[in-house]
Amino acid sequence: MAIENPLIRCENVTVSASGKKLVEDVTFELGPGKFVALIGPNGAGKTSLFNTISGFYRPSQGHITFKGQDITRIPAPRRAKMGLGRSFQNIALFRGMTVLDNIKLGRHAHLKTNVFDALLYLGRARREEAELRRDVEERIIDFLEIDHIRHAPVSALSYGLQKRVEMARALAMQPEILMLDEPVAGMNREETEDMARFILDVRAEWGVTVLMVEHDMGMVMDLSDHVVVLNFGQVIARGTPAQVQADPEVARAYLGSGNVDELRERLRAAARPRAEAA
Amino acid sequence: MDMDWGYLFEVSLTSVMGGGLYALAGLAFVMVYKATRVVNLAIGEMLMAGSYLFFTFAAMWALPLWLAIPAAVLASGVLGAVIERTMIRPLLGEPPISAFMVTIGLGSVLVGLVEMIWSADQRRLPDFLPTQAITVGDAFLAPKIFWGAVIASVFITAVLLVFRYWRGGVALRATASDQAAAYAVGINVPRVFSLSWVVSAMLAAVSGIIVGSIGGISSSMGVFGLTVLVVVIVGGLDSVLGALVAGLLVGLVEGLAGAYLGGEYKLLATFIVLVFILMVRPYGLFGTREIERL
Amino acid sequence: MNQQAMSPRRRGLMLGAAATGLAALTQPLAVLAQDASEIVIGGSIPMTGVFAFAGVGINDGIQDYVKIINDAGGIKGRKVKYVPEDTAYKVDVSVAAFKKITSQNKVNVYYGDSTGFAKTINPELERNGNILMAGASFASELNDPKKYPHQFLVGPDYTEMFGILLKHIAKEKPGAKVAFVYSDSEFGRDPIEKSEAAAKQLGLTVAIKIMTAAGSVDVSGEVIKLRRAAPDYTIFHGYILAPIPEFITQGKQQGMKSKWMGTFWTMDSSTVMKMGADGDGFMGVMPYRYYYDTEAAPMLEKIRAMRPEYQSTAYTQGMLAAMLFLESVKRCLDAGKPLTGDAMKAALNSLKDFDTGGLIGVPISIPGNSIPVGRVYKADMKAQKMVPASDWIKL
Amino acid sequence: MRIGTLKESYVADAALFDSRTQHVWLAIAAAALLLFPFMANDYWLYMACLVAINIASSAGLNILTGYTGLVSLGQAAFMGLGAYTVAILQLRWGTPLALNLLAAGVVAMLGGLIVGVPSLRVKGLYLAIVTIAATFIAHFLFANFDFTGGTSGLSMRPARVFGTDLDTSFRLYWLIVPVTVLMLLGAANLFRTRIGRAFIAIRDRDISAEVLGIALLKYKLLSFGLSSFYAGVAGGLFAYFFRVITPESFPLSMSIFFLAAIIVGGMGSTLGSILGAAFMTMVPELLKLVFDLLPGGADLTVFLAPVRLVIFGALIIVFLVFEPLGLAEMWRRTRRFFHLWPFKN
Amino acid sequence: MTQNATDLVLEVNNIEVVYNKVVQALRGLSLAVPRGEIVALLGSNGAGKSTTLKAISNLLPLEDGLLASGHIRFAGQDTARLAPQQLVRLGVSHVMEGRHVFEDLTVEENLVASTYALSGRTNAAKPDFDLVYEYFPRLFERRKGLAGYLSGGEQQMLAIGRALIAQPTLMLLDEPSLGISPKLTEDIFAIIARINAERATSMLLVEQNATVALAVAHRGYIMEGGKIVIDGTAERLASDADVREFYLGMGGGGEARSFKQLKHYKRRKRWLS
Repeated sequence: MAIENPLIRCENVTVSASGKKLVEDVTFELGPGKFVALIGPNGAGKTSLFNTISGFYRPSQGHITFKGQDITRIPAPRRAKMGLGRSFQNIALFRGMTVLDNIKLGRHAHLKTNVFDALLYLGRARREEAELRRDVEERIIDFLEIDHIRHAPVSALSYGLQKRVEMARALAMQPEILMLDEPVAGMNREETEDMARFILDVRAEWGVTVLMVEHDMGMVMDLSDHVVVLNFGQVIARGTPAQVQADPEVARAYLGSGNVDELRERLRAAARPRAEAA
Repeated sequence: MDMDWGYLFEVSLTSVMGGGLYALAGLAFVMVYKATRVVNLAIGEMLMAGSYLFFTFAAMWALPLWLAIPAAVLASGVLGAVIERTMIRPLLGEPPISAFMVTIGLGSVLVGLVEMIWSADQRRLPDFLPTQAITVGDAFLAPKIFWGAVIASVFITAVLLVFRYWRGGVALRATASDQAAAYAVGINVPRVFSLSWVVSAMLAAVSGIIVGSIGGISSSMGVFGLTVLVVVIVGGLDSVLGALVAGLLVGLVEGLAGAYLGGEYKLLATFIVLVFILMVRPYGLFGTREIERL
Repeated sequence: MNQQAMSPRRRGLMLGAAATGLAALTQPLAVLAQDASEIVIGGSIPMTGVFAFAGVGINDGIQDYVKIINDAGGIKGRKVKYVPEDTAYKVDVSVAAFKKITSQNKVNVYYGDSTGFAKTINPELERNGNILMAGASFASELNDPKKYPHQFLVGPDYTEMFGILLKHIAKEKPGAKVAFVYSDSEFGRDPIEKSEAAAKQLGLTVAIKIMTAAGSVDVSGEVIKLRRAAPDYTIFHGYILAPIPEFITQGKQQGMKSKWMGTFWTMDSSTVMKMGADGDGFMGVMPYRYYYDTEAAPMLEKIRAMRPEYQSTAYTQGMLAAMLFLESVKRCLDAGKPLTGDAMKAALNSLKDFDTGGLIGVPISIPGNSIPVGRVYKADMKAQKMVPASDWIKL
Repeated sequence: MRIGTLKESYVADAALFDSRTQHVWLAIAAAALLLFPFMANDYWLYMACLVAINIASSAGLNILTGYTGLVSLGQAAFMGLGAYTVAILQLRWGTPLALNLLAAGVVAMLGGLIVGVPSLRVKGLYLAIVTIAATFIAHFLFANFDFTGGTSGLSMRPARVFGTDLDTSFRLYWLIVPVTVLMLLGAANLFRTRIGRAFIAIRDRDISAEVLGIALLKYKLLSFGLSSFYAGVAGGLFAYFFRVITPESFPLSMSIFFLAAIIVGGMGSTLGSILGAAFMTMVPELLKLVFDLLPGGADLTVFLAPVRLVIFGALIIVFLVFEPLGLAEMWRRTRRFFHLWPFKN
Repeated sequence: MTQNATDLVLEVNNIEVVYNKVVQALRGLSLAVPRGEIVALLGSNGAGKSTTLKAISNLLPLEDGLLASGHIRFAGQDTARLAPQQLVRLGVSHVMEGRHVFEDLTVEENLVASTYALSGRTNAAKPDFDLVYEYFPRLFERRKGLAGYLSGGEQQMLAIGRALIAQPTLMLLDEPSLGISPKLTEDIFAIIARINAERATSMLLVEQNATVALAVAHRGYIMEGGKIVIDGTAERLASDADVREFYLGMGGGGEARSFKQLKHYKRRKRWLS
């Protein structure tokens, strides 16, 4: 299922850390405007793959291309500038800053203010900050409905709001591809619904491509166009939500293999004789 | 220039022996770091406190040595417990930088207290080490240095043995290895933290007594701690083996720099070794690399 | 202006509040301003910190001499007031003390605590023009009437101290091998270069110069070096006590035959006695008499009457400083001159064969900024005393 | 957190001082700064200059340690670099004051960059120890070169501006305080822009910051550079102020002093730099005052220095344990209280 | 299966857990473990399973978590005020997710460290290393080796063995199968079954591999979003179609309507210029 002009393409990517393979020979593509979900049981290597794409890990083998350009050796900050925006599994907001500053930070790579501008705060710095402020306020804060908390320090916010701020920051990065790492983990139903709606709206209004890691299967199956399933670092299945749901391999990865009753008999049999002896 | 091998040997021997004291003090430092992840910048001042306690018992109260030394070591242990309880424990869970800076404050407090109680004058400890000169071949070895090194190695060995075979030692190493798991197997982790400070303070006191008996004591002898810091950084903050090896290494470097370049190069040489080693191995010779996570 | 006014408002607030508060503070202090006829001795005295052992003595010495003078009716009827401030031997604190004392009193003479302070405050002294200063420093650099016109040293400078020792050595053992052991500090390095030349002139060989890190405790490496140089005399400088005893002990253990010597700040009786048995025979230069000296000396008797317990050489130093201060003031007043720095310094330099009441064993003259005289004393551990090992040596 | 101020543009909202009351206070403060030299005596002027120099240096350290989270015990060394630069330029070439101060900043900055280079590989407390090494290496260089005057250091002529010698505290005040004010303004501005935000991001979680497009090494170096530039200029002021500089003018304890100042004042706060440096500089003087007021104060004087040390250390500990945000936070709390008192608004 | 209060080793009653003062991980969770039984706690990642175990063993504060409300009773005693080590000494052993063996210690020292669990226990037998080695002969072979060098499966055995030393009444097992091959997983679960059968140790088992968990367990709970959504006997859960749906998000179930059909409502406002 090769895509003509994939926005992002991972080719035989293998990532190792301290002798363990976190991701092994993973290949997948993501077309512009698509919504792809990356799923798999705990420890399957989803976040590692995310970290590799955003440049925190360097693959030991394989290549990653973005808009046709090989970015395997490009450091993380430059990838951000190229248009890879992401959120983090455990909220990675900067707790010492206000919501507004956190969001502004997302734009960092696109701004030009240098130290001298900054110290003087005249001319370029002043203009750029005002422009940024307007954009953040009018497009992002308004969009995500967090205007009432913009001056609040993030540490004082509820979890759901923090997740939303993190999404706002990712949007401020002006990403072409938005990578969301478990955007609704730990949220209640209402917050999950809000977040899902925002993700859909972002996609609709901004035309952003989305790559998402998520455990909420309802959400994954509902929102995504395409699902990639990882287990033990390898791709075990891929396809539309329906195809993946029907895949016995996926069921095995999630639920375990074999027949419960048979297994129970075996386990009990292993325990029984000694128990009687004891 | 002609190489005077005898001189080189004599200087090296003396400095490696002197490095034994760095190793012992380094061990005291690593003890706390391993268990509690606190970088104790006041290690030199804790040494000083130990030596002043010894001075009080031995010179001011005129207790016999066999009583004064254990008394000073025990009193230092109590001091360690007090420090842990009042300054370190409240910062549990705070970033490690906080505890680090608290120990800077602690250093200042200890120097102030020593000057308040004993004044800032230099003092000499009663001589208790044998004074018979030691010779190895043609080389002289100052008896204090020799006996200091002997005592240091005895203590280092004892500590290593105790922590290998004593259950409390296992608890300490277990806590150092994995704090959450230590809680989960029923180890009283806060008590282990206390224990590590107590043991560290006691070891510091032993080194302080030896250092003080070699060069006299004063409220500025905490400077010794700077070299100890270099030692533990070079060795790797959490490595006992590192502290031992780096102690001897730094002793040697210092001695050679002093001998061939001059006294003003001693500290400089050790710091250059430090910077060099950190550039090559950012976690010291034997330190554990901390794994970064997003 | 606008830019500046926009500046950290909070800071301004703070300082503003502070300013008002502080201004209020200065008022009552200004009221304390002295009676115009008083002679004021200001002092940045290191009563605490690493130099406290000397500072406390200095303070007592000045105080006692002021008392003696005031009890005798002051100077030409004018009372003397002594205003000390503790400095903890820190330059910035010393300067602060100077500023504080001079802004609250009309100071005539001033005692400063360190070389750093003497150098730092010198421009201020010149600008002020009405203060004569001496202090605890014997730095050779200060012994320059051109650069330091309003200051003087209460004894020989460090180079002169070495000169006295070397002269003694040259006499006792011509052509002897000498070692200099000194600390890596301004204090330690001060006399070394010049004294090396001086030694050559006297026909002595400087066998080795060993600089030790300031505050170093383990000197065994240095002792090895020293032993190999096999000097006849070893002069220590730039230390108070440590690591001298360790040098001597280890040197003796390794069979060295050197004689050991020190300079002023090491030479207080109580300091030398701390060296223990190995310190027996330790020699050094001392410009003053010791408290327990038995030769005829009216001032020493007065001191012993006022203070029955041993007083350090720092005490003597403080007392002598006060004596020379007030003698200069007196000579100015006698001559009807205003108490300017120039006049007081000129009065000081006019001292010829001045009798210090026995604080110094010979009559002194002060041609420049120092009193280049001293004597070699030697430790007698049995008697727990320093005993003379030479005559008074004038350079 | 102010109540009832209405902003009409984003620029206004981003201004450092935005309300009318603030402007009034600002004017009062400026007036106080202008009038102070005419009211205070020499001692208080001296203290004011010293406080201002320490504030400038603390503001620099706060950029590095408070905002960027890189603990440095090398601030004194960088000040020393600045001070020696000024002294050498003046003594050798007689260059003008403004140029000397700028050069002091630049030279110190270069020193800072060199120390900062390991910061990408060497982390956290290991890095703090490297900065201690820098202090000693700088001391060694100062003490062992001819052009630095060796251990006896350098003595300078007073700074000369428009034909006037800045040789009294009163005159120096008009150099030191404005320069400090400008530097503080720069620091405050910095944290309104992407540069300052990047620093804070590195402090809070450096790895995530990288993924957001912040080049770690670049910004860590920038922070080191800026911080030591501040230290260098402060050191230059120090040189003009004391006019005698020796290697011993910049000991490790001075670096510790600055660290203590920002801990007590408040890390990551410009106000914190100001309050902390002012407070810590005044503590010894205040203590003397207290001792003088105590009965039998004269006998207690021998305890002054140790008590000072104990209090100095205790302040660090107490603030870290009980008020980690420092005096700045206490000030904000007080202000909030008075802002609403006795009525809302 | 009759249940009355005295038969319950563990009762968790309507607990809420908050991390970092903001993240609500558990929202009114209740469950119970009958004496001598294995109870499986299943659910997708992030549902709060591990948090539940940490709440029970009082390890939450280590991760800045807080039991905000509700009660936990172990053997009838409220555990809120007990330090983790006290709880271990009372008989609750937690085998943490990711094994958490002491890597710098030898296998045997790992077991020695665990003897602290017996401190202050009046009726405790001597620590029985042989028992552990009998269950896990491979640990005996490697008892002098550093635990850090063991394979993942061996480390899991050591973690369970370490808990056994504590002679627990209740064992909390967190994902024993994590990162372990299916064959080894079955071996380990067989031993878990043996321990339960031979030593009557009650167990609360968190597992993502539902098949093996339900095979070994007597009862099970399924949680989502910080609370229990389904419970029943293991047999019933194993045959329940909802469980499967639950894991794989097959939709159709009660509240799961499509997000795409949620109403859009957007405020518009005027902006400053």
